[in-house]
Amino acid sequence: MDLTYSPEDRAFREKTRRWLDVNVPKDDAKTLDERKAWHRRLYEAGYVGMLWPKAYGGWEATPMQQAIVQDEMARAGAPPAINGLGIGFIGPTIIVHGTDWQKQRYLKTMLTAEEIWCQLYSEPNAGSDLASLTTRADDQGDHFRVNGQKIWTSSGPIADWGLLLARTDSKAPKHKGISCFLLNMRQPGVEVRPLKQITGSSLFSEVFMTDARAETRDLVGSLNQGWAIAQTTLGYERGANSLGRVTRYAIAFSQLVRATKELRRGGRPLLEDPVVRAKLGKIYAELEVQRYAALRVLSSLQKGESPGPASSITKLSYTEFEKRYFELALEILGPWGQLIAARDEFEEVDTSSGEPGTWATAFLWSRAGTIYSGSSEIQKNIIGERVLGLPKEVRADRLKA
Amino acid sequence: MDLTYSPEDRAFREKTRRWLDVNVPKDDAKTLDERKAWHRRLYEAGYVGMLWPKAYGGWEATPMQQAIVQDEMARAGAPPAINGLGIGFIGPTIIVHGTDWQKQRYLKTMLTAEEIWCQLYSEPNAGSDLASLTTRADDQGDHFRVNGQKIWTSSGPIADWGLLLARTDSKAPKHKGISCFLLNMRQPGVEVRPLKQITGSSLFSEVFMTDARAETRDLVGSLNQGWAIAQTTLGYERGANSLGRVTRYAIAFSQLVRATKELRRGGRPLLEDPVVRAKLGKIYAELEVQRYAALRVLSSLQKGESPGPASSITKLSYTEFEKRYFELALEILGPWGQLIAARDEFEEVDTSSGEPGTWATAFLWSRAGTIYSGSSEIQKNIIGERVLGLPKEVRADRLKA
Amino acid sequence: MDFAFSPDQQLLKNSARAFLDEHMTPAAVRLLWDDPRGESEATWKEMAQLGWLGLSLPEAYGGSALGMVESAILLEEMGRAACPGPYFPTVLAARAIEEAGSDAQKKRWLSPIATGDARATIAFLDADLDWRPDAIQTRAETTAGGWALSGRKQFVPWAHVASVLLVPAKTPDGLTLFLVDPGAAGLTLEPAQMMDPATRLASVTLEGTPVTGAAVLGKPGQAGPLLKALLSRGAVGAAAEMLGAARRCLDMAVGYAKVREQFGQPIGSFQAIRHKCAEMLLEVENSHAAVYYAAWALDAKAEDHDLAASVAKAYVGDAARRVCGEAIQVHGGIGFTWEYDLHLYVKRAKALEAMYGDADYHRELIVRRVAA
Amino acid sequence: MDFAFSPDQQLLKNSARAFLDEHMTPAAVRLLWDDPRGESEATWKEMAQLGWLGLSLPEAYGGSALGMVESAILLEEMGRAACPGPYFPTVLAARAIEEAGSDAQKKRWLSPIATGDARATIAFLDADLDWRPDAIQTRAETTAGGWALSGRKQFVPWAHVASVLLVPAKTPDGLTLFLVDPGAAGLTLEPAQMMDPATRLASVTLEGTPVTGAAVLGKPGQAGPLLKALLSRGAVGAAAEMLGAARRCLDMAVGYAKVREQFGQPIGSFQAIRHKCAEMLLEVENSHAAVYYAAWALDAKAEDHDLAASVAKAYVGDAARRVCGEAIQVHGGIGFTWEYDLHLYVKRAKALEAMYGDADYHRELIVRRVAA
Repeated sequence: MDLTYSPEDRAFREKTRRWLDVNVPKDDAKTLDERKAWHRRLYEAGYVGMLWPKAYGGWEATPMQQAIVQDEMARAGAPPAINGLGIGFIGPTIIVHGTDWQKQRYLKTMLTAEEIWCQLYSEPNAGSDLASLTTRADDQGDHFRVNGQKIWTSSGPIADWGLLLARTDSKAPKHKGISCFLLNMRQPGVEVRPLKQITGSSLFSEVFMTDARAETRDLVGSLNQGWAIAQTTLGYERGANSLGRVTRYAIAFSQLVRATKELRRGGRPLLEDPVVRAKLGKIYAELEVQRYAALRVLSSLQKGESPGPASSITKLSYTEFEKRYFELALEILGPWGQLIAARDEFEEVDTSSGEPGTWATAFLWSRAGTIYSGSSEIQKNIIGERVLGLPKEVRADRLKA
Repeated sequence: MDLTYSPEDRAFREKTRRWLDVNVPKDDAKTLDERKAWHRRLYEAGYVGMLWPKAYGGWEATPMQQAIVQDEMARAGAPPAINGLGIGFIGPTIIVHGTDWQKQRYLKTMLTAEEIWCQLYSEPNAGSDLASLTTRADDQGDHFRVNGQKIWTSSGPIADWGLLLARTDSKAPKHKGISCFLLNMRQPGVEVRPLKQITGSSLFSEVFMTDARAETRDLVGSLNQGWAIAQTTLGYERGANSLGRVTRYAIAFSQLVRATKELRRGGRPLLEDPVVRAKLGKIYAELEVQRYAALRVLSSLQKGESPGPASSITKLSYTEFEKRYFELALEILGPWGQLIAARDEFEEVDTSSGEPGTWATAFLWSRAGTIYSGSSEIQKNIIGERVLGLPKEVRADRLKA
Repeated sequence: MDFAFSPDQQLLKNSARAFLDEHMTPAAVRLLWDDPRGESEATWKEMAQLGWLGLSLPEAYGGSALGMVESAILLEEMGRAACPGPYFPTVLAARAIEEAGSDAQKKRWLSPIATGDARATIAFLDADLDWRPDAIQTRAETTAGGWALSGRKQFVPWAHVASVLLVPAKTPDGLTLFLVDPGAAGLTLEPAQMMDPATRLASVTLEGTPVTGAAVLGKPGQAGPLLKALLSRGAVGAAAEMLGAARRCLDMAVGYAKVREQFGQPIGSFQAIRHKCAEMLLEVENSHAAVYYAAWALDAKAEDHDLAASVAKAYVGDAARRVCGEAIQVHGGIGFTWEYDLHLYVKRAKALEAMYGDADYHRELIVRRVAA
Repeated sequence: MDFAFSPDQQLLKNSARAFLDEHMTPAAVRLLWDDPRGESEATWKEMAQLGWLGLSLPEAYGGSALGMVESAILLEEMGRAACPGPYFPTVLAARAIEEAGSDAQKKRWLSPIATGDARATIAFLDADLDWRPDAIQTRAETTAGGWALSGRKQFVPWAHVASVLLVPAKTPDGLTLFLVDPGAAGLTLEPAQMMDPATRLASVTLEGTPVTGAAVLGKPGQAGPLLKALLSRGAVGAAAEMLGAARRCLDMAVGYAKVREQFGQPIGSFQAIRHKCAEMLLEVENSHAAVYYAAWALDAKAEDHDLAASVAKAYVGDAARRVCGEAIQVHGGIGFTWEYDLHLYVKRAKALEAMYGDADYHRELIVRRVAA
């Protein structure tokens, strides 16, 4: 084992840092146009689509380089690229499972953020049990007629296209009647309603489809093979943001330490209180372990190994850590940690999603991680079954099937 | 609500305390004869069989009085009565379900500890799933022939009689082919082997039955009704030891505080270390809550209410607390807490079972509570289903049944 | 010994539940969240008519002279409803006036409080994060007409609607409690916007704020023990509210786990969820024991009443945090939406964790008492 | 960057596993538990032949000059076997001699250690529970022939079999490290009987124990930084052993959960058990990352090597505790019996939690480094 960064990676990091120094917008990119412009600058610099094949407009960089970019962007407080789900997940799905026509039509505009993409998977009654989804796509010859409701859609209001899972055979067993489509979001049959979270902001939307139209040429893979597509692509590019995430945690930790120097109790800064120190030490130890674990995953990705179901361990690990982290932070900060609007004397902190906020919003946001993209319970099921090889659960839907 | 002890209870406590002052043996009762003699003194003073009907030799005292006795015995460091399972559980079972002959024959000698009783329930392959037990009792006309193995039997080596659950109908559904017997332990077909625990002592035994004999007159209740008997009597007299248990925890806490005064770090007693203080405060808060909860259960028992499945909350609560307690104690004491044999300069502490030992044995023993008498997992199942009314688990044995 | 509520207590609980179920629906709470003042004058007056505001005040001032157990019953129900408003700060301040006030002060404030015509609050927190009365740095200097107060109070509950502020300050005689008019000269309120919109706190800056000699509550220099007693009471009250909020979260989680189906069965039939719910119930039941033991101990002036108050605040703070957090997890995504009501109770409990001394503060108090 | 073991490292791991599987079976461990000396001379010699004792020593003294990563690999496997013996104390002491010793001292001790003819240990702990070198109270006073040592060392690992004790003591020049013959005058060993019978500790009382001037290791007054470095190394070694013990507990729990049936299905198919096992795996995998990052950082003299050592000890101590504890719970009653082997590993991990600074100690070190 050797955890030294290679000279190439160190040089790449230097180069990236210098580029960001010069290029990160002084004022946060706020409007959609500004965000698209920033995305395009990132793309042109080689920092978007890094793992994509050059044939499709990508850069064929290494996972380590990609992680370095995310890390440096977190350090620099750079706004993220705008089309994250598209670049990280939907594009690769099209590359692997799409037709030549689909690749021609969609990939380039996705990379350049000319078109924004969202994912249309979860439904009100199909969360953990995604395969029980009921949105229907009925074959009309030249197109499919789509009816149903999706939920937890990121970037809904700005999305031009969506990757849709819908039922195309209602008589087949639940995993076998689902197909995967590329759906035009800019059509009368598609309505997007922002969904407000307990943080007060709306990062997600509900999407209502009423006689919406999915073209036959926009079917991805074969009819009724959508579940397999959704399964194989989950996990693609996992680990890319691992270093950046830890860096964001570390930035928040510095802010926490600063706060414990400013706030006082018993005539001295909180930082001198051994009980506070014990909590800070616990947070930092866990934070560092997240970093080591991220390096471990990255080094395995570098060698072309696929983390497979072990990526459930990573996801479980950092999301549960994040909950403990911000709980402890709020414990340390007392009512100061519960301010939801800034006060002059007390610093703000970003949520782990990168959204600017306060400790209170970061705390509230930390509750989302163990729910989205497969809850902690689902991750533990996967780890138990697919990593540890424990026998399958006895489950009602399996008895029926 | 009024948590004042009644004048009668206060007077009873005073009287009990005075009696114990005079009567508690100076040297720990060690031999079986000494322990039986002590039990008999307790009985004659009215401190054993307190809730039993007078008709069967009991005292018809109140649950509060019984709890006061246990509490004062813990305070005085008095050895416990010897026939605990008999008095607390098996006797009451006989009183409720037994025949007149059984009551005549067994109850008095049980109260006086002339005969010691044990419980023959768990088996190597029937732990949490007790109803899957395979020990057989085959009807031979005037008696039943018993073959099988039991495990986790307390008082095995000194027991004269055992309350046995055995299968009497192997074709019936698993809960419906079990009967309950009183089994003579002093017969050639019964072999008791002490089972050493990770604490190094042997509070439990394995019991092997090879063509052992259970008389037909010793069948409790009707044939094949044993499961119902075992279920209805579980929980009888729960709460009796609640105050005594908390008092034992509190005595250990005083010893812990004393240790933190004697051991030093950074030039000062551990007790002055705020991190140690935070742990002590956490332990003591939980310990007090155990006391309040015990009073709550007792006050309900006083009114003749049955705790029913809510007693699972009590059991889960104190056993999980005990684990946290001794983990924190060992954390505070460092290597001193891991001494398994006394050293002059460092005080011993009893385990929660009352067995004399060290912090290390108390720590190890604390791991037993969440396993015996229905593991924490089983208690949570019971609470979920019978207290909260959550839907039943989907379970393999239910599908077969 | 009886740990159960008396018939009267049960009646109070039932009527509080009924009133709040009707008047403090989640929709009503949300309206107050968005309200600049944050409380409902109509509800306040109705609470007065129900006798809640005078619940523990002497009968001479229109009160019912009931105890902390009854207060805790009300507060638990208010927590269960995430009811916004200055109820608890007001009755706690009233307690201070009753304990230490002159006849004139009592007449001036207790009757209007009982009738719902006045609101009051205590400005405990002064140094950044230190609830110990000893830590108070705000000063009062004698002037020709009385005193001049200077300092900065943090996170004062509902100061913006209070008719009178109780402000402890250091004087040459020691810590002294003053009745201060929020409109007095040199006094500035700055509202803090908190995660829980039902929690209205403000910083209060005093720059030579003048008060008369009659504004001293009790004897100069004697405020320390009174503040400690009020903090114990505050701790139990906050614990009672957290208990109510946590039980509401538990009830919602259990209710949801019964009906929400995934993989062809209700999620409550999965051990991951049912065991979580069982652990939550355990914490809620233990919290119940802690809150009402402490409330009783205060009423009975039991030897361990301050200890019990600290135990309740420390235990229930931790327990409510876990219960509310797990309730979100049991609900999954829906529990993370603004539209669903769960966060009303989650945020209410979280806000109270930090008030009247957090768990760490009370654990230290516990150790001082039991390991001297 | 490569976090995986090199082929040589993997080979070392495999051969260690094979050797310990054969020679350090649970039955063999139990024999040593009951042995008054507590270790096997034959195994010790075999370890020497395998090159384990000289693993990180310079080649000049018969060593292989490998790093902490390789040591951690061996120690993890020893933890996995709950292998009793003075291996780690000896190589840690050898490290001290290598770092600070004179040529004569190195010749005297390093070669015999590499060949298995000598054992050594360091007496870190002096004041009751304080691992900081600054806390050492044992004194050394100059005498005609050299020095006289007085004080009491606590919980010294394997002192009863050591050929030489490394004893830090205060001198007028500052903290100084001495090589002390366990048979020296005025030196008394008192064995402590620990929960983990594979952990042999003793208190060492020094009453004017005479040593010559040649017994000073390094320069007088310079022992502080060396001891700190040794503690970092000790922390990583202990973390590696705990990792091994924890992984063994996890493996046993998972294995048991696959075959043990209750209610007609393997208990591993119940979420209560499978989720516990998943959490245990998470902690074990994170512990792996923590141990080997820290070991690598020591070898690479990375800027954060002391920090990483503290992170590893703090994190793995907590993780191993949870993993081992939950392994008992997964097993139920059988896991609580002496006959079943689980407690070998549970007790080994528990013993190491307290050594070379516990989690609290290392968390404080972390904060000193990152929040100065």
